[in-house]
Amino acid sequence: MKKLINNPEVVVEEMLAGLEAAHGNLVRKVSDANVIVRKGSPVAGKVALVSGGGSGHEPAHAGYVGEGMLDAGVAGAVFTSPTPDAVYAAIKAVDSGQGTLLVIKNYTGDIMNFEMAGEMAQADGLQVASVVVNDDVAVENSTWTAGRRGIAGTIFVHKIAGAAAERGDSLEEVKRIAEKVVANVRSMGMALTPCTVPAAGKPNFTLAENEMEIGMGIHGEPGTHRDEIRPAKDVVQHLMGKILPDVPYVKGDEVAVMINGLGGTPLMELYILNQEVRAILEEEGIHTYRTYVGEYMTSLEMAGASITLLKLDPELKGLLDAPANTPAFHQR
Amino acid sequence: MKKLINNPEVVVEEMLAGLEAAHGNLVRKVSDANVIVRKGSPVAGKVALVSGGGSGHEPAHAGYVGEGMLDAGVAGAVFTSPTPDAVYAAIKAVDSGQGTLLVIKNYTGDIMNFEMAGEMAQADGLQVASVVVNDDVAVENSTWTAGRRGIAGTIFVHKIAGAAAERGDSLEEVKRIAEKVVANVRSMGMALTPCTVPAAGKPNFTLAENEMEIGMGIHGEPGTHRDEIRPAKDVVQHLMGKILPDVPYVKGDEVAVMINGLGGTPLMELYILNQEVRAILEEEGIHTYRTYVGEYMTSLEMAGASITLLKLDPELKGLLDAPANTPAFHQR
Amino acid sequence: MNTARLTELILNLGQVIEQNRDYLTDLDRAIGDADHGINMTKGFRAVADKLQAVAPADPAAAMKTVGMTLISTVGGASGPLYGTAFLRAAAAVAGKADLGRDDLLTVVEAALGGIKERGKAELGDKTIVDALQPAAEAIRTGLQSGAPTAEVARRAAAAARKGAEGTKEYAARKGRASYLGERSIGHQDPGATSTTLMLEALASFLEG
Amino acid sequence: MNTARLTELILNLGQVIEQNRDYLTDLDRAIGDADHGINMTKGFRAVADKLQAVAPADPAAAMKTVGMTLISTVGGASGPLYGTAFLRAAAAVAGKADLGRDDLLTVVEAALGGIKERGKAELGDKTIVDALQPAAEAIRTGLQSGAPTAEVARRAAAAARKGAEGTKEYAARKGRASYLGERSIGHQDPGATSTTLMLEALASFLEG
Ligand SMILES: Nc1ncnc2c1ncn2[C@@H]1O[C@H](COP(=O)(O)OP(=O)(O)O)[C@@H](O)[C@H]1O
Ligand SMILES: Nc1ncnc2c1ncn2[C@@H]1O[C@H](COP(=O)(O)OP(=O)(O)O)[C@@H](O)[C@H]1O
Ligand SMILES: [Mg+2]
Ligand SMILES: [Mg+2]
Ligand SMILES: [Mg+2]
Ligand SMILES: [Mg+2]
Repeated sequence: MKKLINNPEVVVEEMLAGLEAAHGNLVRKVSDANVIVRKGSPVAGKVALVSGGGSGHEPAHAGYVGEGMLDAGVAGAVFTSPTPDAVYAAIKAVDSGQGTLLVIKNYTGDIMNFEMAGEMAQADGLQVASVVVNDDVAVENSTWTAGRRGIAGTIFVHKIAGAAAERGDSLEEVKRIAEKVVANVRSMGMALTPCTVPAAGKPNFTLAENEMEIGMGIHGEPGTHRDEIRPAKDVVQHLMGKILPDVPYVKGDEVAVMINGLGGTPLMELYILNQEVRAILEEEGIHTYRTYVGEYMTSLEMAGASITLLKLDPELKGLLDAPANTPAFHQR
Repeated sequence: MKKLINNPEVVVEEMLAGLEAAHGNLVRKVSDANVIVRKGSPVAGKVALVSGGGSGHEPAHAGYVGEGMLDAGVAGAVFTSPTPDAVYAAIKAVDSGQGTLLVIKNYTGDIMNFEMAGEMAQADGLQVASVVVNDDVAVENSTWTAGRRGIAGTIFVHKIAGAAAERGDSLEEVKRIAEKVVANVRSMGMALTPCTVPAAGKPNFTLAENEMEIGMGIHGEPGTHRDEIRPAKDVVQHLMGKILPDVPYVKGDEVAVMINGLGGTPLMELYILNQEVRAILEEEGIHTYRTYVGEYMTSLEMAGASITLLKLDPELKGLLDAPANTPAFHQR
Repeated sequence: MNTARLTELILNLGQVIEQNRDYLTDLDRAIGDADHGINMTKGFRAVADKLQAVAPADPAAAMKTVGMTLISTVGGASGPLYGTAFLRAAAAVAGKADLGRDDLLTVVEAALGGIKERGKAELGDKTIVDALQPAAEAIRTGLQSGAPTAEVARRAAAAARKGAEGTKEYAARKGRASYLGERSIGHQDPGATSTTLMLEALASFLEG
Repeated sequence: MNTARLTELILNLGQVIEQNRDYLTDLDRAIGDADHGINMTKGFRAVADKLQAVAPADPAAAMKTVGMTLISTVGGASGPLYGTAFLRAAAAVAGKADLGRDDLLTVVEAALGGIKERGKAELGDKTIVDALQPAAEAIRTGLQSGAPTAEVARRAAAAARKGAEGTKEYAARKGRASYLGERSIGHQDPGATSTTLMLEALASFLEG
């Protein structure tokens, strides 16, 4: 295992210490919990946004804490949902009396732990609502299963619901807007290499030198199938072929695009993917309103990428354009 | 070779197309040259800043083109200095009559190609000055060799000289400030894995499963020595032990810190490194004024990191704090 | 079973989990995210520390400590599930100084109820339920048959193992493995396996 | 040598470089950045296209085309160095319709002068100079000795090879390999090797 760490048992604590040291002007760590909150929290009169999940997806979620996005990011162990206590500590630290919206990625563990935390906070008389992000079209949608996973599309929920909260919208309204994003956002990813959870010490799966995994989850959950490595154009065509018909995204639509690196893929390759995505969108008559290319929701050092589309309307456009100032996401 | 590309021969062109598609609000590509310039260039009345080098170091340098940083970024083939024609095309596209400062990383190829371009531009009657960045303390400094390499410290030159140019400083003044940054910035890196130049198809060196290379160059040039992989704390101690005495950075100094990922190292690990760097700086009585953690000057998918320190004075602090708005560097 | 014996049993469960840390993690690597053994080990280590620190007053207090500790240290799916199970088990025998033969059923049924409520899984969804529900049934019939308690526990463990092994036959419909659809077939569920290991440890403990 | 023969020779040099693409790149992998063969191949491919497109009027025009093309397509260290070398060689024989025996020395010495001026390297710095300078000397003495031109070229190639192989003995003081300090000892310089390969191709061409 080739990692620049000290001890697998304390990677999350040390990471958060390093993050707080770097971004002390924007965020602070809650003592006794792996929770990063916006500096000056709770922000008076504002609905609070809390998200989180397992660690190993940096900059998600602590990197999105700050003006115009999250009030708190809760960091679980690597690839493991945080505990209810941690989420509860986050809610307590940021709730200003206007209520808190929990942004939950759709994993059994996250759902249960965040729900338990919400119950704890409600028992304290706090107002808590939640929204579940499930943008990964690689997973068959079915009421009989855990349903689709939440992946990089979550960042658009943070951005847009965050902007709504920042301008003073009510909890009900912030939740409505977050749900609108969820309804309009779809993603799919693929991986060229596995990654290694520090505490496990070995890769979470194996791929032959000429293989890639299509529909990969961000915790190394196997995808829809394996395939020989193909040119970027073919990979993008396959992923877009699954994403486009899903909402669906059609001629005349305006979208925001996110090309998300999973950790080990160079920016060069992400831009090459973006160019292919743009070509398809242009061919389909879909207008790209904004594009984000970079590492937004990673899987440790996994090589691979995901593509996210968000269908926009005037309301979402306005909120997407709003300023944000967080460790990992700046916009003016 | 596991890469999300179409064809090794056109990676740079396709990357720049994807970058322009993503950031068309900030930059545009010059036709017929692998050059990205600030939108609206040349900016009237402003000294132009031009940098560049081989590709594969993204977001360097095109990612730093925009308000408050570069006017043009020239992209050579992967790990290969751009040609004089390309640099000349960049100068011509951004020179507003106030002159151009070339920010050159100290490699034989870059020096020669940029110098030839400067001569071409001067022959056209343009004013051109240049500054050579050589921050890598891993390399012995000697007038008998090519001298030290320019690595991640270059980004601080872009930022600070860029701010000086943005506020309207003269070419002479921008050059003076750039040289001040060069005199006060030092870096050193290390690698856990090699990387593969697309056209070469195989890794540029090999490291055993338990080995790391200390003092690695950003093109895979071998470093000072190899060592068994050690805890992050020891790695940081070694690198800081080389960097600190070099300027030197001493008690009472104020510094900017950059923890730069080489491409394949997760942000989690970079934050862990930052925490170790901060601990050493605090112990030394050196105050950290600003910290940048992320991928600023990469080596394709290489796993590893570099540490950069910049000693600040009031002038440099003011310029470092100035706003910037580029594809990869935002500050307000 | 008094508080001291129960505490001993709980420490025992933790040891068995820790011995099977890599095995459980490997099962989870195939159809999940390769952490079930890591998660459970972490949780039971915290439980051992906590039990030492608090010295619970009665069996219910001991089980409540287990539940609270698992919930607050494990995270993931297994933390709230096993945590809820122990909390419910504790509630079901509140106030008792000693657990008797019939409490075995009370405790296991309460645990099963908690897991089903929290996780909304049914038999055949390829989860903990597929080991714990047959075990509960085996305990009910075993107790009715008049078999000795240790023997009943052994039958419960066997039923759990059969249930856990049976999970190989079908696709997951709950938890992370459900994303795999048909591709989860052929793999044994990690959670059903950790439940089985704990029930086997219980049987050995009662026998030994 | 007229323009047609010279063009043929240049295409020949390009083929030899291309055949040795991986070998040159591997040499550069050891002490540089693993691209010398890639860079040179790219440059000479562009040269071949360009020569076809422009049909140069005289030998100087052909060499100027090579120089300009290498400069504008190769980048790195070798682009400006070899590019300057060909530009200087062209300037040294400007206006001639045919290159004679003595022009061999004129061309090689001009090339060497251009490389030394552009790169500031001296003999023993482990660069192109370490192959090209001995070759120039061998040409001077060979021509003086009255040996046939092909034989002179063969001696120049041999001197270059000796120089290139000799680069293994000492550390680099210019170019990317100089960062390695003593660790560059034991490795043959890629640029000195590409120079040698081109001089060997020249000798074979004049012989054949
Ligand atoms: N809804 C559920 N009901 C019951 N058990 C479940 C449910 N979802 C998951 N599980 C169990 O949890 C196990 C996985 O636990 P673990 O790996 O620790 O958590 P995570 O999936 O969050 O990584 C599965 O093997 C399964 O037995
Ligand atoms: N200053 C110099 N003078 C002469 N030759 C040089 C000089 N610097 C480098 N070289 C030659 O260039 C070769 C490397 O070329 P190449 O790999 O194409 O460029 P780069 O080093 O930019 O990757 C070296 O092997 C050396 O022979
Ligand atoms: Mg997990
Ligand atoms: Mg090179
Ligand atoms: Mg798991
Ligand atoms: Mg090279």
